[in-house]
Amino acid sequence: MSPASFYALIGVGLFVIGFYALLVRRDDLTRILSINVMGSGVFMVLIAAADGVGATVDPVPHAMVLTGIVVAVSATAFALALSLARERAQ
Amino acid sequence: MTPLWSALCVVAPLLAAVTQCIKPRWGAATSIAALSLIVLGGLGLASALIESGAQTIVLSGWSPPLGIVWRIDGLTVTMILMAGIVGLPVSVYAHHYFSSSTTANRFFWPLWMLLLAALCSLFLSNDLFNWYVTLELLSLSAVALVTLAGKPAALAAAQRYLYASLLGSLCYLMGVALIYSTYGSLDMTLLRAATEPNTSVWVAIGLMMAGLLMKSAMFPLHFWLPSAHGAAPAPVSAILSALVVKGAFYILLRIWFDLVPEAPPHSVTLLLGAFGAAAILWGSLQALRATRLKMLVAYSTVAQLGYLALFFPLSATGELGQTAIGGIVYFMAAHACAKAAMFLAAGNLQRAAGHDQLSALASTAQALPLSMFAFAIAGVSIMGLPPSGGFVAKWMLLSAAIMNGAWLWVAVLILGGLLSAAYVFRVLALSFVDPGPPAEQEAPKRVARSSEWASLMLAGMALLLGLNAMPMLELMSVGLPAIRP
Amino acid sequence: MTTPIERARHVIVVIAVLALGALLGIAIVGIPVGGQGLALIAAEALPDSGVSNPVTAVLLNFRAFDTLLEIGVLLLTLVAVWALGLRLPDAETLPASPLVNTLLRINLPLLTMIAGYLLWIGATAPGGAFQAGAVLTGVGVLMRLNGVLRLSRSVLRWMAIAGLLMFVAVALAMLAWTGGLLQYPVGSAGTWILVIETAATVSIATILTALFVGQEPGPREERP
Amino acid sequence: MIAWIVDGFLGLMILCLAWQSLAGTDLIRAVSMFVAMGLLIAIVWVRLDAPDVAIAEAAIGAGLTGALLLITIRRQRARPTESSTPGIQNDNAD
Repeated sequence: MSPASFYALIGVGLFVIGFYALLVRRDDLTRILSINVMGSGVFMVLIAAADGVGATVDPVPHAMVLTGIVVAVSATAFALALSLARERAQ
Repeated sequence: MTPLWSALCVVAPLLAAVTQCIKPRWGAATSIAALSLIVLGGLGLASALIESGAQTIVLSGWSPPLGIVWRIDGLTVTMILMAGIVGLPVSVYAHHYFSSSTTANRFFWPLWMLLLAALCSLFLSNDLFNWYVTLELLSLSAVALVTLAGKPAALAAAQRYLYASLLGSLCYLMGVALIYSTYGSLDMTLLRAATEPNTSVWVAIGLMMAGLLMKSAMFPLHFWLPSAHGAAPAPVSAILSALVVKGAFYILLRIWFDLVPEAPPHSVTLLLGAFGAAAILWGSLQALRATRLKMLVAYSTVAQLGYLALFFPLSATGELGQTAIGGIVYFMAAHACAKAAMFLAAGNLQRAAGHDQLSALASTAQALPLSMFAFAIAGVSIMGLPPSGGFVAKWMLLSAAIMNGAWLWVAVLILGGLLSAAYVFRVLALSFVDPGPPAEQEAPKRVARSSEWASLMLAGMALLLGLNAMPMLELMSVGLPAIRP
Repeated sequence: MTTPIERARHVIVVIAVLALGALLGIAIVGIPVGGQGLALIAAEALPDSGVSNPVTAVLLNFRAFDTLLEIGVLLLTLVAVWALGLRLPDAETLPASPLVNTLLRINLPLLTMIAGYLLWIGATAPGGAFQAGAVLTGVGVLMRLNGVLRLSRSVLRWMAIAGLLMFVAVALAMLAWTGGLLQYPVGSAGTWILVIETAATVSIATILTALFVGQEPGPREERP
Repeated sequence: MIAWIVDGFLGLMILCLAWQSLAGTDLIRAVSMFVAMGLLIAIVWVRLDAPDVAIAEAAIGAGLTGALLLITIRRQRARPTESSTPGIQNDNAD
């Protein structure tokens, strides 16, 4: 096993932990955290895919993950503001 | 000209959104201008399509696998035209609907334009990762639009919608990561030639489809839809039910055509079909039980989306598959017009009465004959009666099922039609019951004429789709992908 | 206490999650090793991309349309958060102390310089608009916490849309010039990329800082 | 061999921190664990030859997301005192 596939499996682990927490936890902040953990898992699988065996590294997954990180922080900011708004509306 | 027409569909709403951030007052005008440009672009693409067939447009000058291309075929153009044509009356409607609230009026337009840009990019794109970005843009703007209602119930529904949506996106992205790890490409045309049946590919397709089924609210992953579509402001409900769920389903179709490496196991198509049947029955029953008009229409969406799932078992065989595809695409277009009309009409009733409790709407319904008329015509299409777009679509699905000898699906289709007739008549009956002594009821508030005409226009379009089926079907079938043997 | 039904549900969830994990694990292990992805193709195209950092080349040239939409996602988030109309306490600042002030006075220019450097170096080495924008966001957040950040409403709006507007404008200009959406003319790709990135950096930093602040500045701050 | 020990340690630490951040009820602690996980992930990105992503992860994925989470917790807690202050109402202005 190469380090890349080891980290890909760690990525799967993160995805699964996040998924589990999203299903069983009820409070907003933990759910938002678990979505972020799931995202990190996917990113790890992608970056692992880029680090194959060759001498050159594949930049396309890196760009995809950069995009993904920005999308994730946007979604997180919105989700947090929404949970705050909902709490106050009650 | 094709690059210009297609660029127009994406650039026009983006520029409108940017303008609206600076000049909120120009919201309605710039939106209607952008939508007109999208319709123009769609028509331009349609004529290019009829002249020279399906085409691809290379973005940034780099062809796949490195770059991204737009693929323009009958399916793309139909969907873009659907978005533009449904969007126009909805915008006219929204202009009046939101005019009383400064916050909603300021933020509705840029959110709606960004949603539209996401939708058009999604329909044009042919790239797995680009679809992920469009999906996120689409869902985040859809959720934000739901929050414009401002009530606690709407915020709670929006939150549920957001979590479901993000979970769906992440499942989809995990599938994309697996596909990219295996084949080193994101372009659907290249992947169509490359994918082979193996475990990684099946797991990846399974994840992507699960995520997309969640986003398109396919039973049993529909749990977020009724509350979100029911609690949103009426024009937003129309946008969500008519367009947003179709976005995710469009990608699902593309994956089914291009990524699935061989005819999928019978059990899978049967399971998806069973979900569809369950959605039709359960959604219709909930619509029959609903106490609020908008919830009734929202549950009707759950039921109608079930028909989309019937596509999977019906398209399983070659020649008939083409009939099923045509039927499904037609169904999406007809449902978009009819459902948007219904939500707008329901919004008119809600506005006039100040609530949407079905039990107390009779006098309002009788004061708004135009809206009720629009609801009735849209209902004809939802029920699948001639002469309407819904009829053509269901007829095609039905004939595919009959020729297949799939009597189970025939029964589901017919039963679904009867059930939808039942819940549509629940609403239409409001026009005929005795509203009770007038003294006990508040006089209905006035509703803008243009709002009533907007819903009637959409309903008329659903009808028109039934009268002009042949040219539409011809346009749709240009470059329609074949199902794998 | 948990009811039997809840416990049964929990068991089902655990089984489902473990099954998902196992399937994903099998899928990962089943991926054939030795795949190069697009490494070689990207390396071959790099000299014509206008930059020498391959990641920047992918983000702003090969797959620039992704990035355009991503800037759209950022702008959308800002509009969405403002639309929620949160009313937050005004005084979310750190306690003013000479120490904090000195810290800020020394570090703010430094951070801004780092951001500029990251933006510039992004063409050739790790860095670029997103990293620079993130560092500038740090500047914005620190200034906000210190209570010194006051921007007029209209300036803020222009800064927020600059990135998307520039991206779309360049895309259209390229369509007119080369006939391809976002297709830069041979030779000047590097310049166009830097133009887009500069505007994008401003927008990214503005939007992320504004997301941290969480509410639209009131009209009172319009004339500071 | 040493590389494997480092990899194994990093990977397991990341999983451990993820679990810790999602399992507890103390929100501040959860966020701290999450930020720590983000920083370790940034190290992994460097290890997997992705320095661009590492910078972004440390600054945005860990830093900014952490700051957003913490300020939200603070705003949630500030609520009771704030609603008692006249002038600042919690209603959603339309």
